[in-house]
Amino acid sequence: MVKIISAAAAAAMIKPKARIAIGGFLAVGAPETIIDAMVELGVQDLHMIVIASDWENRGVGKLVVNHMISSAQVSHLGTNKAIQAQMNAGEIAIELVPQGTLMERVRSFGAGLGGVLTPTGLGTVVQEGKQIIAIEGKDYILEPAIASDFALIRAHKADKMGNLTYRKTARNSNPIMAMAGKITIAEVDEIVETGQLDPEDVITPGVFVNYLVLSKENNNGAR
Amino acid sequence: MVKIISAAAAAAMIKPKARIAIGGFLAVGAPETIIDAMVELGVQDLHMIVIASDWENRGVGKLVVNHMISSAQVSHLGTNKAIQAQMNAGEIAIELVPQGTLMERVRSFGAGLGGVLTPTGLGTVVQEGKQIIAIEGKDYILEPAIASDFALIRAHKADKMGNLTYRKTARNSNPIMAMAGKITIAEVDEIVETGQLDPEDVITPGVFVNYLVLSKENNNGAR
Amino acid sequence: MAQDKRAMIGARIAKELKDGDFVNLGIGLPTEAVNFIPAGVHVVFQSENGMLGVGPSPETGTEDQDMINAGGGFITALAGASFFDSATSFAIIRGGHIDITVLGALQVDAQGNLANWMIPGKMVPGMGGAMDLVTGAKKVIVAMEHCDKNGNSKVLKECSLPLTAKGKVSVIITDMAVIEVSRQGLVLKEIAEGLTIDEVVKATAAELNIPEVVKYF
Amino acid sequence: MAQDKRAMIGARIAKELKDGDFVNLGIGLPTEAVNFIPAGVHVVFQSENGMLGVGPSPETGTEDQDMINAGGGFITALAGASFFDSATSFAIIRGGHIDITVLGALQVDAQGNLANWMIPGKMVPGMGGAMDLVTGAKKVIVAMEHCDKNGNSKVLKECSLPLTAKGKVSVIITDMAVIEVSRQGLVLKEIAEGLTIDEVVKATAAELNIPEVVKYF
Repeated sequence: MVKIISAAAAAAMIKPKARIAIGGFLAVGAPETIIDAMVELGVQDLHMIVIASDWENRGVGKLVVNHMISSAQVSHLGTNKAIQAQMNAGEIAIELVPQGTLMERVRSFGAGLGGVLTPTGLGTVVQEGKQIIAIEGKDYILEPAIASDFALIRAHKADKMGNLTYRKTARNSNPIMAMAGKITIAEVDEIVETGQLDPEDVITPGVFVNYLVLSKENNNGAR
Repeated sequence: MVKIISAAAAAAMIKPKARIAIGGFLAVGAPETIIDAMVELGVQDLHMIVIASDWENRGVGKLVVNHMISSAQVSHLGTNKAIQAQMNAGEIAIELVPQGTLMERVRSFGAGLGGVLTPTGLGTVVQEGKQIIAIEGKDYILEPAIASDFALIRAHKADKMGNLTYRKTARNSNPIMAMAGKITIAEVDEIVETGQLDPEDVITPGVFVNYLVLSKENNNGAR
Repeated sequence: MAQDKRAMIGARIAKELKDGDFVNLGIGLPTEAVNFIPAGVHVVFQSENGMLGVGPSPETGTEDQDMINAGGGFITALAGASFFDSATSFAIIRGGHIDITVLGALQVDAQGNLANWMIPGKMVPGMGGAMDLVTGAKKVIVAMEHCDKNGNSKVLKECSLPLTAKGKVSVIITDMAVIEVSRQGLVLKEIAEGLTIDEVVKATAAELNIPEVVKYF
Repeated sequence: MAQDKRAMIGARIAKELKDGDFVNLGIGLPTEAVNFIPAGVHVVFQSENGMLGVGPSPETGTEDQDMINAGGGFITALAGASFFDSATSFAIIRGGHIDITVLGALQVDAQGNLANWMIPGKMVPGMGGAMDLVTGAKKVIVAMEHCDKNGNSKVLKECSLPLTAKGKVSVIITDMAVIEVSRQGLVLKEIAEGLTIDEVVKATAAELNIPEVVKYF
């Protein structure tokens, strides 16, 4: 069952070399409160699994700017000059992963699968060094699951069983990352009593969630 | 965009040799109205992709009893003596697929993936004739996507864009089968105007749905 | 099996469940456990057709046709329940998010192998969700009668029927004994009140390691 | 690019969209199309971060921080919209459920190859969702300026930059021409009002097949 903890306590669990899957898309739906607590602690040498490296002052971009990330699996860097500079300087090792492939690889880990076979990236540098498997005459790239130690996600409401709902496009990668953490920590706007969420409305069942952190009020704009 | 059609019109699209993914679990959440229309027409030599062969007088069991199925990919036959008899008589070719593997193989087809790598079935007859792939020192069975021509599913409410919601455990395999039909036909309890479903509540987006069929009233017990 | 034996097995299964566990109980005998969970121990039951938070059976006349468990029986939902599709349900199972699954068996053996889905030439119900459950759950418990109808041991040196999964069973709970599957083979941990160790050993086709203390249950 | 050229390209893209299409427009130039969809043509726009039914930009002061498109711009939802997670969003894309995607490009070539995600040693924004879109959408349209800042053709015999996908582009829409990618190579279908075929051919590094009729757009 879930425990409700502070953002500082959440950040304190994360040690150097931890592999962290973090939800959000261009910082919308990012767990800003937990990220801020991580920046406060300044733990370095982290591996980050994210859709995008966000903005220098929002989302996971803050972890980059503070030199906390030594490697990342990510699909888009275009909005963050710091990560591109660190990559060019050899400070951060980047594996660029097509966004859909990234989601399936993360989901695979959460679902106990070893990986998936995708046509995305065929005939491009993405297929380099990977096994190509033909099925019914079509080629696919074997893309292995991406393991993570922690999933840090952002949801809207949680009940005390850890069941989660999301809000609009802030849902994005969060339900997928939530499945994949050996330890999943969800930052939420509101924690309600068990029984107050309609079982039909739950997007992430509490079985995937270990800890809840209450979000700083209005930390992500006008909610 | 979706068209609203009769069950008879839906059944008439399905020709011999069609591969049909049908939603439901032990007939709960099965598209009974469409199944009844299919029985009425009596098209034979169909390939069925289902979790279970249901009961002889409910769900896909009726297609079996009427000798309409020549092959099936299915995880459980235990509630339907007709299918076991037909299998033993060589009238129906059965591929038994573990339920979780079946769902991932169907989802793969709907998601444009060639297949998945699963540990389920290792060391059993399920792995026979299949490629075993080691990833990070662990073995997985390569399970290819299962293609289907039609998906026949059962939902609760639809709007006129084909967005769907489900009801309780009648959700089961329906959202997965819905993704996988080249043509997906959803039988629903109710069709509401576009805009009457909360975008947060939509489980199957209308992009997966081609046709809607209104369910016979109370055809599946007390609703 | 007589109801008192079923209850005894159910009570013993219940002792394996800890507060906060997510649990999947197989059809039949394993479900006896729900009646014996101590007050203060909160476990969440999954039904693999797509639900967490399964509650007790509904009273007659209040059944909802869209609320069934994996065995087709009517169920209710407790506060904190959630519904999801079958792919998500098996992501939960295969991904190691279920703490304990309890399943029936035709045969179990000294390597922790389980056979429970077919008897060639006789009956092929199919594996349903069993292969995924046994592969993915953190702890796999088998609950069954110690011997079949003809009095033959179902705890074997090696399963002769097609396997459900290889080497995944941790604990075997029967009407005669509680047996742990260890790397050194089977260990007799407990025997049923009224039996002797000798009687259990004689009724078991597989070799049993007998520790210094064997408790009654 | 001047706004009149952007509008011209947007209007031409819009002609490719049919009533009932599910459409994914890439960031930048392709989004110009939304202003030119004829009355009576209803298309559903996807945003790959997890939404179908994207509506126009909100009025200033009414922005919702949790409502953005794949470019980070604020959006609204139309009636019939739905939200879903990123894996489902790319299942829609990769699974062939999107009728048309329109993307910008650095280079396109005569084999329908597309390069739009990196310039080695210069800029590596990453492919984001582009590789999946180009692989999965039923029809891939490239919308771009015909030539780069230095006046060099972006329509090439063979792309020199790392590819986004191989052989997936069907139509190229630029400020100078509409070009179809066929098995026999590139076919010049339309040229911009005021240009000659010769001018377009000269501005194009790839060989163009010229059919008997080439229309203006």
